[in-house]
Amino acid sequence: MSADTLIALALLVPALGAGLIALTGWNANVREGVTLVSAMSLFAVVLSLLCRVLDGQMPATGGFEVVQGLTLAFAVEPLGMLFACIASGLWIVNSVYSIGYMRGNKEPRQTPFYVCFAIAIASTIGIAFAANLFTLFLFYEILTLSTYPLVTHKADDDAKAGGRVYLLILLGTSMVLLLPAIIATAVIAGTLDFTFGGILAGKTSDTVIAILLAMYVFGIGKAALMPLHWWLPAAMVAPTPVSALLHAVAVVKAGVFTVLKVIVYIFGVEALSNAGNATWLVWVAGFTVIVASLVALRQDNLKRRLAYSTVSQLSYVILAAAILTPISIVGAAMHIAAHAVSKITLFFAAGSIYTAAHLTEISQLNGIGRRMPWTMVAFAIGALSMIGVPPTAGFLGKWFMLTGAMDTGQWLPIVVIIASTLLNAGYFLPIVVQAFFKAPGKDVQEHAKGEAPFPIVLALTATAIGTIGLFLYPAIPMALSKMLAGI
Amino acid sequence: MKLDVIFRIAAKIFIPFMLVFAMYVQFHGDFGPGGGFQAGVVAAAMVIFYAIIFGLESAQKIFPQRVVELMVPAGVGIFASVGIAGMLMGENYLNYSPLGPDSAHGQEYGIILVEIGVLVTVAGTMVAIFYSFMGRDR
Amino acid sequence: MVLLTLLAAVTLGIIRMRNLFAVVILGGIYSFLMASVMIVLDAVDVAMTEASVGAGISTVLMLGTLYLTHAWEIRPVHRDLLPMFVAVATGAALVFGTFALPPFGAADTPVNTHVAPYYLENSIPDTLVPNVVTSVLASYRGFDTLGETTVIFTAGIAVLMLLKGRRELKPGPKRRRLKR
Amino acid sequence: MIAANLPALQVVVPLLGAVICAFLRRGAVAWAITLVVCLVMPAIASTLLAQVLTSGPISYALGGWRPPIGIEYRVDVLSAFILLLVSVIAAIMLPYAKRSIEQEIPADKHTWYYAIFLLCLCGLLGMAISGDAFNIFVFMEVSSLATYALISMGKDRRALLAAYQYLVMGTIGATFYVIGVGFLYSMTGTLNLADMASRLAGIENSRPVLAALAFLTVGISLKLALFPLHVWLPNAYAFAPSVATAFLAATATKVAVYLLLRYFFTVFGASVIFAHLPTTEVFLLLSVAAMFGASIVAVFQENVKRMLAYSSVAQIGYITLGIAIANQAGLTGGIVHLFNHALMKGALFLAIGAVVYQTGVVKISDMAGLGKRMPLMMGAFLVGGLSLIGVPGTVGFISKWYLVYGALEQDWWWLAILIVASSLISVVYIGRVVEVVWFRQASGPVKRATDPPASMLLPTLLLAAMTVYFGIDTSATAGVAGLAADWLLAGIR
Amino acid sequence: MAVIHEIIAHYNHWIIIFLMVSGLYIVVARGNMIKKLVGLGLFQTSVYLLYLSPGKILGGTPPILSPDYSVYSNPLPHVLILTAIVVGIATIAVGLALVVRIHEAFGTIEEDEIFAEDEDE
Repeated sequence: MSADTLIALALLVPALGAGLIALTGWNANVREGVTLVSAMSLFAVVLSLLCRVLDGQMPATGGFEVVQGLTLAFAVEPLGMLFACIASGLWIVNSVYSIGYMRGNKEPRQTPFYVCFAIAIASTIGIAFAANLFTLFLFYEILTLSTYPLVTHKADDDAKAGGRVYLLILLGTSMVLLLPAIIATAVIAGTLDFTFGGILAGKTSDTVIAILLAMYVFGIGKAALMPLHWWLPAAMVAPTPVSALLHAVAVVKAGVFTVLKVIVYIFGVEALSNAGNATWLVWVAGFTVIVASLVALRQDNLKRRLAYSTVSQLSYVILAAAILTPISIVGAAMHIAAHAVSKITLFFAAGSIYTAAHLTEISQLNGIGRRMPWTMVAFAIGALSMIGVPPTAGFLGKWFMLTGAMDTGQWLPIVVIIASTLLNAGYFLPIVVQAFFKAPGKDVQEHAKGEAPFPIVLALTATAIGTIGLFLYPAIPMALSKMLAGI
Repeated sequence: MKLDVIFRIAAKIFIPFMLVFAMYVQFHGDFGPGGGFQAGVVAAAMVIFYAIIFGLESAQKIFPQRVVELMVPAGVGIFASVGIAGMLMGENYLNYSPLGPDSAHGQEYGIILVEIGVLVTVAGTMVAIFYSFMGRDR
Repeated sequence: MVLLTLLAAVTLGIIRMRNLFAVVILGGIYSFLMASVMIVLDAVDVAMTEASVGAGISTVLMLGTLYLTHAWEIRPVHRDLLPMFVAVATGAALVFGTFALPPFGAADTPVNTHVAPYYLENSIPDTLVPNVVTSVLASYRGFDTLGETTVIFTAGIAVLMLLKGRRELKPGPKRRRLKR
Repeated sequence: MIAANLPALQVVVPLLGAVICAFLRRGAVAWAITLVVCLVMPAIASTLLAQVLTSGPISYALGGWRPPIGIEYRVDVLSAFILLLVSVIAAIMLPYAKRSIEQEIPADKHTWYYAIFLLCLCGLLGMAISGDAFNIFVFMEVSSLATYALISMGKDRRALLAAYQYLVMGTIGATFYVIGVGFLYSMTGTLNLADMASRLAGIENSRPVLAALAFLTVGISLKLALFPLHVWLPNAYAFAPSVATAFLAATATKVAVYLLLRYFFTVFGASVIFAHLPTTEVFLLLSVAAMFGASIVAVFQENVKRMLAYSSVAQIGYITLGIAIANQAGLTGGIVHLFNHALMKGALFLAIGAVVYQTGVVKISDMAGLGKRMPLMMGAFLVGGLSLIGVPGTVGFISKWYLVYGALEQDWWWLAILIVASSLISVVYIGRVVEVVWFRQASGPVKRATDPPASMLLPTLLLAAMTVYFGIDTSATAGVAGLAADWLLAGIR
Repeated sequence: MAVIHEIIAHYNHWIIIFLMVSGLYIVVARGNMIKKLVGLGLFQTSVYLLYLSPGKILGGTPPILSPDYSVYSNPLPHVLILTAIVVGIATIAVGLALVVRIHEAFGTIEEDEIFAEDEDE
């Protein structure tokens, strides 16, 4: 099959899936069957693209010009490939999980849920394969809008409130900062295509570059850089599979992915590091990492703690990118992958606890490890990966970041990474400890009857294994990341 | 509305004159002041005069509502179709030249026809408006 | 000039009066004066129309309306600055513009030298109509007249649509009368 | 022979249609006639546009009297674009009109209503195609009177009030226009716009001409509801019958904008307008004020039609902003937004009209649960709303792209930010409706509501579809708009 | 002195402008709908003079051609104003019809009262 058709398929499969799901809504089994099938076929398509990319090709489609200098085009480059693999792979797992979760909690309005989910995946693929900023922006907005119904799934007042914050911050930042930044880029550079080494390099003054960089990193609200992070905790009202989608599969990943892409392909690592006006970004990212961790430390609601940990983990990626050395870029890319698998494991675990025992607060979890061994073991693995302990995926990303920072002798990132690692340990390990080594509290004794439904356990086991597997066999993501960094 | 005899007599004498005057204004418009519009107003004034003195009903017996209502579009119809006629004869819209033996006469006839159109619409509209105001119960 | 002064006086009267009958009658008088001014300006057709329409039809309609509504205007209770501002601003703009216009009555102004002469010279040969106003109205600018007739048509239909048939709207609820 | 007279036919056909309708008695027949006319219009308009694009502007001498002696019809890229816009919208609205008029207008007045509708169309087209200052005034009055009538037939008694207020303000506007034309006439002695432009050369800055400019601008701005001269608009749109609202919102103000462009760029010449006068500053100020002021007011509206009306005022702000930016991109944005806004507002108002038709509900709070009951109509509404917000993939984004691009080309960063920021407010008021419509349980009349019959469904969906389609493939819209912009800017030396 | 001379010279302009402005003033300032329409009428009518006066040629005669005259006033403004008058009366008629309906619907033709009423609603 030609590259065009493959890319087109990658976009169409989930889109068509959404349509079919909507049509088959009358029968739950058929509907979820369709979901799984489309998820798997998408993964297949992505894999076949992956082979080509690993062969060093760069599959791309012809563009369709919307307006003068504004084309709708797709091209598969390493980072996008990595992102697509993560998204499509996790979609399968997440679908399995959702089936268990949605049925287990007898959620209403399941059909719209699956439809929007599929659309969100489609737009994620669109983001991953976008060949220029406009295409990326288009799918970025579609992603925001298609996840809004998911966030407000419960449709009660909290959900609506959360949804408002979600929509206003994401749309707001993207409209007020990102869009002008894009248009300004078009005005200055005359093009919007992602080209290695950047398109703004040498086109304008350093101050303008600095302004643009700020508009980009803050305009991409999905990256949840402080102070624009609070849509993420607000979105915690959503059901757990959605949280997984937001935190691991699509949304926040799309954010950091975009930041990474902008830095690599619009500004150009070289240009930025020479101009040297990205240092403030290191500070902001570092600040976010530390503060978010501190906040996480003080959350008793499990999902909220996870949310803040996400905020800090995302800023790792931006931090790594801001170090502006090829090796740290590799670290950033690796961390996207690592964080995806481990964070989804954690959320699956949290959701599993909620489904099986209806417990949401950490203080209630004493001794739950005995009742739900699979879940908590998986949780432990995810936690370790978050902290960055081998043999888990989290270690790789941090390692490359550190080496990158060492090479350039930037002390700040080093301090930040070490400090935050301690903090991570500080807010994850206690949960594991109390889950396994404390006597079951009364909540657990009353509610926790046993493991969650099978699909849930299956899903979180898979991701937990993935977390370790990624550490043991990092070949493919490494290859992609290195291509990205150009080493 | 009851008014005494003198008025009625006066009206009976006046109204024909108004009609004549209207016609004069209409067709003398080419040579002296006046034209379709003014004529239409005078004609309408005649009807209004009649209606005020002899009452709305009797006025509507002579100039029925429906007829008046049809006059309103009729005039515009005449005007517009005169234009179409010119167009059908291969000239631009509203060019009357082909309507007559030579261009100048064509123009003259065209003007007369058009003025009639104006007369019809104006008279009709004015009377119709007056009727609707009068017909409105307080 | 005298006429113009009279006009001004009448206008003042209209502004001051609050008996609407008087206002309407003054309006009629105004139109008659205006018509005579127009005769002075050689605009006989216009004068004729203004007399028949302004003094005739519109007065009748106004009276008819008064007959259907009531004839006293309450004292305006609010907004005095805005109208003054609007009026003054407009007046200023007019003064600004008007006073630089070509002198009154001159024959060599663009108005009297550019298009008009053509009509005066060619009305007879083109259309055999000595009354140039008529020929311009019906032929040279015939389309304007078609449009004008259409306006009448539109107004006729509009009024018919508004006033024909029974009233379907009942008067509003008890409302608080403002002091007269 | 037909081909040669297309410009005249463009205006005369609806006129004759109105005459026929006025003769008729059965509403259905009148509707059929109107439908035929409205289907012919786009054909003529598109042919004209094609001719203009291939062989340059068309000049048509009415009555065969060469301009400036006679009246000239002049079709250039811009006017052809406007003609097409108006006639297409009318054609789309008409199938929809039948049922909603049957419901909202007493049966014995249908024929007249259609006649008035055609007259309004005739007036708008006449304004757009005429090349003669006074002729434009006459047709402006035709369309205005028709508009007053269209509005006054609303069910709510406040429709009468709205019509009256519009009549007063509209007439003031028209009279201002006449004054302006009067000044120009007494300085140039001609009424033909092209001739006027050439004879104005050298006296652009004389006092009467400047006064004329002032009066024309104010007069036309009244018609196009430029903030703060918009006070007539919200009530008029809120209480008029649904079809009238949709049609006027989509077309009437647009033609007025066209007039403004016409006078600014082709009669006075951009150099006069923008070089010596504070036009740019004034229009920037008013446009931004409209974008924010009106949008914020819209947020607090309970009546959804009113809300959309205020958002129209804000959107007009975008259009005039394009005029103020006055470079290729900005002007293109303004002109293309004429079309785009017509599409989205048409869709929005038609969707609401359907809601009114099915449930009689106009309050946002009463619309709870409609999302389930009338999925298609609310879908169309959503698309329109997203386009108002300017989400990429809808026409709204295209307009905004050009406007911001133009602003940045002028190095007006602040303006770029303002443009995008103002669109956030529309997120708020559209979001309000969305939340009520989808996240609340249906109650009252909404419970039994369903999507309307096809004759109302299809036009709405068509507009919604166009809103998306022309957001992706802009070769037609933005292409022509770009040409028009080039042609207008050719005046700047 | 010069000022006075100026004023005298432009006497008719002053009057015309006064007429227009006062008409406009009535429209904007007054709450009574009929009065507003009267004002509208004044406003429009006074504009006619703005057109007619430039067309007047001193010593000219009405533009009805005949052998015994040579100088005629400009016919074009007359035509325009004829049209304008017609448009004016049409507008007034529609306005009055609206006023009648408003009076039936609201029981008053005073804007102030109607607005006061709408606030109650």
